[in-house]
Amino acid sequence: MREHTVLRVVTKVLIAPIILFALYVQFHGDYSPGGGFQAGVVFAAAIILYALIFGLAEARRAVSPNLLRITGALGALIFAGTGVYAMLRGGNFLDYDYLAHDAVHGQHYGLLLVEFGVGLTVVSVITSIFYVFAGRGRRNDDEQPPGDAR
Amino acid sequence: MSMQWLGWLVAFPALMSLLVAACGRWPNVRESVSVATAALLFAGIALFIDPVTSGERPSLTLFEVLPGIGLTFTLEPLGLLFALVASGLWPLTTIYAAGYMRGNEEHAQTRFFVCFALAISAAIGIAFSGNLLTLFIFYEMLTLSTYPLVTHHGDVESRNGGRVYLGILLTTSIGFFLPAIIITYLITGSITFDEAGLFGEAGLGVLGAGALYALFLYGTGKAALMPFHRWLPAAMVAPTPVSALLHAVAVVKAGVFIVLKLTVYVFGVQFLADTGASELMMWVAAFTVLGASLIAMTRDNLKARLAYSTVSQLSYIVLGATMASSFGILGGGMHIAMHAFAKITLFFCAGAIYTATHRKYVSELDGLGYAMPITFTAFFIASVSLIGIPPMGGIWSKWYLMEGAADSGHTAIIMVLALSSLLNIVYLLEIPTRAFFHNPRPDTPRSWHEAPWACVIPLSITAAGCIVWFFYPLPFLTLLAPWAP
Amino acid sequence: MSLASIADNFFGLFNYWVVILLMMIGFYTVISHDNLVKKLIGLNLFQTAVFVFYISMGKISGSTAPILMSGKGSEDVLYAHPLPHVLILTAIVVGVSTTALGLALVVRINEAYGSIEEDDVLEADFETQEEETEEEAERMARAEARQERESAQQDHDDGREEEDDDRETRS
Amino acid sequence: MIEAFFAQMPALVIVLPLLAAPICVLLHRGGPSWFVYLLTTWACFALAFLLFVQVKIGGPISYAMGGWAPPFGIELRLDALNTVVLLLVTGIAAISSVYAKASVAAEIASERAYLFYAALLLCFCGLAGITVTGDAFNLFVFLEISSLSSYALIAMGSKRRALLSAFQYLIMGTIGGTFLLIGIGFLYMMTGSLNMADIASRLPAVADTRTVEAGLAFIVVGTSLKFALFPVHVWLPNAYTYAPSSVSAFIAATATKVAVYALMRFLFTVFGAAYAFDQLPLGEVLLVLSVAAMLSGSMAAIFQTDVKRLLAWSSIAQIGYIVMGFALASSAGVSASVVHMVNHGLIKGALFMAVGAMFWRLRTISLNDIAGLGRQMPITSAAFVVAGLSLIGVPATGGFISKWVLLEAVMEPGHYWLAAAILVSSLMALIYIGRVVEALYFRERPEGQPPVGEAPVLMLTATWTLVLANIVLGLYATPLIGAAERAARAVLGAGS
Repeated sequence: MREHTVLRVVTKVLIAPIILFALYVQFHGDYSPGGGFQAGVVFAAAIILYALIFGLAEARRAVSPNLLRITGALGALIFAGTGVYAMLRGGNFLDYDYLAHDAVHGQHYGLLLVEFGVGLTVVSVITSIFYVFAGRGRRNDDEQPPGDAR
Repeated sequence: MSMQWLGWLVAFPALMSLLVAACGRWPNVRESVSVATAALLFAGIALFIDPVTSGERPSLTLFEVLPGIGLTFTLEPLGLLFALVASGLWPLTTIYAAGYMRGNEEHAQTRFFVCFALAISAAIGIAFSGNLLTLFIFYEMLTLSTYPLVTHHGDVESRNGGRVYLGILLTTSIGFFLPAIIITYLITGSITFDEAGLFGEAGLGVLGAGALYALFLYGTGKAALMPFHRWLPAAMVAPTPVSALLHAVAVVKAGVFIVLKLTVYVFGVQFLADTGASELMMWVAAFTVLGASLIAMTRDNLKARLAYSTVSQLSYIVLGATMASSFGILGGGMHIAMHAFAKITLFFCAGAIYTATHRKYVSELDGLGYAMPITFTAFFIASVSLIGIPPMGGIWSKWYLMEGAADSGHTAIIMVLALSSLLNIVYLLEIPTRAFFHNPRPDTPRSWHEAPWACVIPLSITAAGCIVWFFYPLPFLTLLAPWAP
Repeated sequence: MSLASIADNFFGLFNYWVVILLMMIGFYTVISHDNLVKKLIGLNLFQTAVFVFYISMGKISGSTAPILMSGKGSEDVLYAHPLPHVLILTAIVVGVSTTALGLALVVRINEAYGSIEEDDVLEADFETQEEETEEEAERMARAEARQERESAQQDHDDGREEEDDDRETRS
Repeated sequence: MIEAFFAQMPALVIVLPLLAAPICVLLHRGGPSWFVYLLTTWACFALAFLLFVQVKIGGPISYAMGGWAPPFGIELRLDALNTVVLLLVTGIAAISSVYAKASVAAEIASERAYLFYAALLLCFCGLAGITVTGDAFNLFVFLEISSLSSYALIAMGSKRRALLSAFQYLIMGTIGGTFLLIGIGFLYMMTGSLNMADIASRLPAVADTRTVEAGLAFIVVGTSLKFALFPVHVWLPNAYTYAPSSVSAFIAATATKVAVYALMRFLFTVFGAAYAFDQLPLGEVLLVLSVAAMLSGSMAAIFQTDVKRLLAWSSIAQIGYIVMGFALASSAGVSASVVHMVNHGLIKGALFMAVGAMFWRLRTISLNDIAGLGRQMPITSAAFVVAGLSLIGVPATGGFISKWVLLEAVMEPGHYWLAAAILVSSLMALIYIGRVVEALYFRERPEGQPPVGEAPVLMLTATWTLVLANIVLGLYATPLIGAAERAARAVLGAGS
């Protein structure tokens, strides 16, 4: 679909706001509706949109599957690590009260960290799923964008 | 006498089986170890004769298997008798087995001797067991350790025989014996053997007690009560020393020993005599005595004939137990020993004949008596002992059994015993008669002679035993003194 | 019972009717369809019904979304129960994972069998299995015959030598 | 510091595998991942043991996740029942981790091995989570975590049938999980709580409503699907047959047991034995189903030619034993269930490991192909024989103890027909194990097959560890029975 100028231009314009919105949902999750899962899905949507328009190979070059594997694992580690850190500080698993000098700050830090971990993992996993499905059976001719098949 | 000895005696053959396995490459060392183990075991058990006859009941609990139920060994006269018979005949069997296995160039001899030692270990465990759980554990161990012996040849025939063997023995034990133990436990709250019996105050009616008794006796598949006797002839596919061990010493004797032990220490002779709960099984045993004798007459295969004879003779002992009288127990206990000596001689002879001539059918034995005089004389002696004619030991057990039958008022049983003796004459004495008084078959070479000395000597000793016990039955009477008049 | 009360019952509990309807459609699809993808769609529908069930459970008449209000009159606001929403968010994640895994399996089944119709797949397997069974029966008969032959000859080798231990079977 | 550590142990059992799984993904290599897996499972095993002792001495432990006190936060709750199950799960996982290395190297493509270990860790995490959690919804989540990862693990089997088996399992398992979710929803609707103890205390007020009854029905059916009770067992044989060996060994020994535990937890702790068994005829239904499972499972096992499938069918029968125990709703019955859960876990683990070792050599596991292996793989074959004897219930093995306590439990109230069913099923086990043993020892190797040697040392060690555990538990069952009786007291005391 690279030939469709309209699509290309609109996509180029849209991707940045989508990512921005994802980040907003991500980091305002502790005040307003939102959080890691939703943000992650929105962020992944941006990558998938990019892949649809510019081709899977292009997307893979921008966000490599290897990177996704690492970020996915890192996200889970951040989530669990926050909990373990709380344990090390003397609280229970995921007890954010112990993360900072006082409970309120601790809750904020904890929520931010955990949601960040969740978001990271969700982006990675959703994008990976897309890569795997879209790339299935096309390993040899990556030039063909997957969108054409639909 | 240290109690720990009991445990070591049970473990000793099993531990030595490891040594036997390790010596597998050197047959002479292996067999020496086996024989030495057997002799030591017998000596170790004999040490207990004095304390037990003077009324001691050494007991040892190793650990608790289930809460309140331990792996317990308790030595009492019946168990000691059985242990002595089993361990006393083992060295002879081992010597014989060495001769037989080499004479026939059997394969996997090491496995054979290892399983042999394990089987003896299990038999001693049964003899010493202090409660039903221990008994059951060693009972199954005996079944499993003899299974590879039965299927020793590994061909289709022995596989089928082994299937029947394992199938019947495990089916009866798991299907009947185990529930019987648990029912006993639920009713009485105990499964420890007790001289007074367990059911004294349980208020079990004649029907309930009779059903439970039947469950126990049929659960003891090794006692070969009809209709669960099929495994015994099926196990005849085994090499002859195995048959000797199985059918004269360890396996079947374990079965009938358990019947005696259950009668005395679980139900109590007095309880059975009062309720008459064992009557049904007495008639089953009587039927087995006659039925098996009749089948034995139709068998031409020598080992099969002996097998059915064993089925019949075992039921003598069951009869002794079920008639619920002291004399019956005495006779049954005596018969464990007497039948062991007689039947092991018969099997030794059958094996010796096979080793020397490769003949296994009765009809082929015509005129062989002159080629193998010792073997067939021993066969004759053992047969006479089984029939119960003086001067052979077999008369004692039959005497006491008949006395027990009279004592408990079952005159019909006396008739059964007498009739069975007549049948014994027909099917056992036919063999020496053919050997000595018929003309040899034309295809019999003149060069045939006795089997190797390792086969002949043991069978001579056991045959001599049959005569000795007629003149000197004192050891058995001392052991069985609690039931003697 | 008057018609009005029946209608009231029906429409008053309409969310449950929706749930039951959706659930049964999904369940029926799972059971009746051969196509593996359709089965997954049915499964999704089935799960969605439960999601609806949970969410409708948290609804309180006249309530608003459970977002903390500030300012005038905020203390009178009636919020919907947020907990079922949170729960079902988790269940949705589970559902998404299930669907993704299921679809991945379907893709690989398609590659392995060339079909995503359950009947075709089973048939393909049944054929290979039947062949295997026949082959095995034949081999078993041969082995039995050989063994009987051998046991007739009565030759048994004692103690086979140690086998070559290093044989690598990795494919 | 030590006390702080002790206080954190309940969470650590879940957190360690949860941390280890992403680490495996980061490592990206099979070998190091295996090492992580090994360390994690053994650490969890040690933790489970400490927890077991702690509960035995000090009574139930409650742990508030995130510091939110129950009933509002997620509570991890350990009592005499789930510490036993936890010990079983972690123990089997620890031993199968020793086993896994060689088996995975042979069956899983090396570039995917790290994912395999990550999935295995997640599955383990899920199973441990189900066991320790005291929160109904949390239980559902962990159940789905373990199920999802086991679908993936089964799909990694080497035959293409593995894919379809995993798919069928996925459909059935998801339906089961969703049923459970509905059931929990009903309970939540009526009580407004998700904490099991809290639900239990609020239920009596609303127990007579149809909603609660429906909730019970959904939960029973849902968990039954997960542990393959008789009429809903069809997914199990294929799943176990085509899964990689180490997965079959691990899942067969633990997953169904944990699902049974979940049902027991709901029936006894949440609903209470009096409600589930006296007011509703659930006991009778479960008894009939368990008898049907025992007989049909054993019967089907007799006619299998694939040894793994044979063992899978036997699992269905053995689940019948476990269900029968707690369906009696008596103290003896529940403790018999727990005893058999542990023993069957050990037995099936050992059997599947032995079979897996044969598969490792032969790449196939039908009765014909393993013929004559008794001489060529003597150690593996002996392990199979001993574990098989235990399955039959021969004395001096764990299986015998199971049968003993179960028979005692069914005969106590006079259910002799149940005792008969147990015995018949045991004798059927004799037949199907006998078929395998005969093939191993009394048949010659198929023509044209090269001789094979023993399996690697690590596999044999793991297999024999389980076999020896079986024998030890058969000879010295007092501690296990004591633990099971404490468990029965714990759940029955809380429920009635």
